[in-house]
Amino acid sequence: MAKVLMKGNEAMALAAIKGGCDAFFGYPITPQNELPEYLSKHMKEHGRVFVQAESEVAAINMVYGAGGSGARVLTSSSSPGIALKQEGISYLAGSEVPCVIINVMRGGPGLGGIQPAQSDYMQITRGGGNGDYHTLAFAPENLQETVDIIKESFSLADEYRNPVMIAADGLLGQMMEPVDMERTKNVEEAPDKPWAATGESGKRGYRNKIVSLFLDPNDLEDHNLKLQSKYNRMKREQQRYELIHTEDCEIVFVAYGSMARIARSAIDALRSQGVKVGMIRPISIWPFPKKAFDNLPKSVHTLLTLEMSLGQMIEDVQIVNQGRYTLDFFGRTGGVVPEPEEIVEKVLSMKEGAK
Amino acid sequence: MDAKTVYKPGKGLTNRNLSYCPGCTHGIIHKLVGEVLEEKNLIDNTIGVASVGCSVMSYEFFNCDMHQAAHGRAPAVATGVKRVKPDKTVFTYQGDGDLASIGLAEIVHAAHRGENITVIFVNNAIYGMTGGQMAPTTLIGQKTTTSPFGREKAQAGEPLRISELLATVPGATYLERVSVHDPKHVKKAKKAIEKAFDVQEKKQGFSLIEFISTCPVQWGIQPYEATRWAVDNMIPYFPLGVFKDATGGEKDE
Amino acid sequence: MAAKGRIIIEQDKCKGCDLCTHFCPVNILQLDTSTTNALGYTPLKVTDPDKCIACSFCAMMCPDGVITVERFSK
Amino acid sequence: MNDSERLVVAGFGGQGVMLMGQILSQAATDEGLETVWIPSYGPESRGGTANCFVTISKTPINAPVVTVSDTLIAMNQPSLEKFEKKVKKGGRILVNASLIKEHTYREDVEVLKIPVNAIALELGNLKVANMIMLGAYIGASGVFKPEALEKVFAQKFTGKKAALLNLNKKALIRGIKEVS
Repeated sequence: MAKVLMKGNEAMALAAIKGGCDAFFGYPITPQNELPEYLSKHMKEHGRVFVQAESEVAAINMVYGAGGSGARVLTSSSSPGIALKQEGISYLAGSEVPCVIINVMRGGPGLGGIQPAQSDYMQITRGGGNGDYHTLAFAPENLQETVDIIKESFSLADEYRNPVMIAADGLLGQMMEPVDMERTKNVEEAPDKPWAATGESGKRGYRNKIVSLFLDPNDLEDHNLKLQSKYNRMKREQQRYELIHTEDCEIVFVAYGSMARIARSAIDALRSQGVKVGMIRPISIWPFPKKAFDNLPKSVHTLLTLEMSLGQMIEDVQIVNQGRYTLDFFGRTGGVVPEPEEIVEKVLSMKEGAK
Repeated sequence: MDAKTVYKPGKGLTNRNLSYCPGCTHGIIHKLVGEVLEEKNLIDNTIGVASVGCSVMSYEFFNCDMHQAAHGRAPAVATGVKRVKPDKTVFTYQGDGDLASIGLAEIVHAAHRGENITVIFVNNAIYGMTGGQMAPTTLIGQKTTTSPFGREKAQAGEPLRISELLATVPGATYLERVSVHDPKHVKKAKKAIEKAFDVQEKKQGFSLIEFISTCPVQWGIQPYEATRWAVDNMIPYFPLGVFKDATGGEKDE
Repeated sequence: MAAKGRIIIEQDKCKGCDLCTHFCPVNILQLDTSTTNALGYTPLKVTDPDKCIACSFCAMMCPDGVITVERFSK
Repeated sequence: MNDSERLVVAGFGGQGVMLMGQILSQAATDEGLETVWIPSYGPESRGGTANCFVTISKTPINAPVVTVSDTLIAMNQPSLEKFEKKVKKGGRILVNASLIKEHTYREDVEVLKIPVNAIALELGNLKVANMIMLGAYIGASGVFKPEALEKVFAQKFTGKKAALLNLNKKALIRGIKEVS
């Protein structure tokens, strides 16, 4: 199918429509504004729901309502807005309501800035809400991958009855890049949802309740254990990553999203100078792709984690490393987008130091 | 023949260039607030709270100590400030997305408690900073980037009249809606600001002045024509005037 | 007819928004399209200073506080 | 064009700098090339500095933001000063000579000075200054033939803007002539 030049935020919105999204609830925040703007125009054409809520807190609770009543729902925001949604996300996970949340990350903390960043990794992968819960979280590095993952995310949310977060950033949201909107198949029918509060208790013969309250601690523990088994299933089934030039390298980058894309230029530059570097690129950041670290070649001695933050994913790298390799880090934060040349310099200084 | 200065930028504002688009009446409102604070010589003992929107940068423009609050939370921040600094002058400066949308609970409860603060509420019927989205005060039929076919009552309800709404809240002491679309109305608007800061000075409770304001760039209308658009379209729906004046008796502590 | 006063324009703070020119009762304000100022805008200029009545309308309507008004005393 | 072209297009808000980049990326897309267009998105809507990065490549594009550029198009003085140092040796700088008067340029880059504002006024509409510069760029770089851009114009200048189509085509051709 021919590629179309689209703005990231608009491509994400169209991908959601093609992924079967029935309803969108959002609120303005830079740098994701074009996403709700696109949907305010095009959801109507498909006879679907668009609401600009009064706030991000209201929007995530509208998602909770619509999702709990069986619709495939989407909300999008950026870092401070996603922070406001954390209670709602905990409710969605706790009552197993499927939904998709697109986070176009920007510099923090607080109001922070509007340029791209990855400093919400902990909030995304550890969860900013209360309780033992997880959301699936994917971090695409270019627009095509973003579109394909968003289309798939509605089915994944339904399959696991769980929120799915797409960790994008301002670069992905604001850039334009040709994308093939039909590379993966569109989602037509939603699976039936016998659990949903659809208002048919009479016909159905039993009542459905979307609830996260369990006053008896033993019931709440049982519920948590049931959720835990689902999360373990996610860990088994949804570890996604890409290995780049890891077959013969000494230093392996670990980077995701836009930082991984920038690091590719550094890999080319270093390899042209005979410096053997490769990269593990997590595509799922929850579950963290442990498998990617298992059979690296003997030549590897160092894992260099690269982030657009001051080091958050590096803690997951430390966990899976179990002392096997030396660890090092390079990061820029606050919305500063690093240049490939900075990564090259870091690697060369590491090799210098090693001598 | 010597010359006497009759009008010049005062000490109420810093000398930073305003970050607003050409012809945006945020600038006029900033000047009026600065002039009143200077003339009532409150400026050096004032704590202002900037909100999130085009006027987020106002913490660089008002020539006094400032807070920069999260989106919609300025009235809560101002409550915290005023409760621990009761003898300081405390004001918030908020747009319609900040106050009437995400911050509606905060403004209603600040009024409800009768907080002794002054709120400068700028209503330009659109989200400016984020690129022209529909706001709670966007008019029926008004096209924005999230109401591309024009605001429809069935989809998004009718615009919210904040001054009238807060007038039903017992704790609100002084509420007036003004405009700055010509010199006559600018003078009236300045008087309204003076009255609001009087109410605060006399500890008579919560005061809010709502300003009909323009947004040339996101409305897509030249600055002067934008003032006319505001007069012809906004003021009929958001009538000017005093909506609450409970300054009769002294407010008991 | 001698001017009652004059205005001083901070050329490089003007954003060429053209608001003031619509409120000058004696119509002596115009944007100077022959030049652009440091900000890249076409700044304000007074076309006929002698007619100025120092009413301050222009200064009141200026969103960027670019205009200072002086009144001559006899 | 060698296998990739990295471009910085810079000026101030309102000069149509972003549109110039988008038109180039659209032309690249139409020819099945890889391309990325990245805006510098700042809070000022009008008057602030505006620039975009455009990469056009036969092979997949890695780092999307242009750090070292093959070409810089500077529509005003501040953008020339901001991005001049990042042009590669042997690169190319096109400047809007109407707004950029005296400047000491680097020795190791090709500099093309085109008074696009003046020419645009000659053609009757200052707004097409950017299209004249676009013409100069494709004339100097050979990245696209005029027809490729005219095809994009036809998609972009429709409805209310349809009247501008011919004027923009004229501006494009005039830009090419300025450098040939």
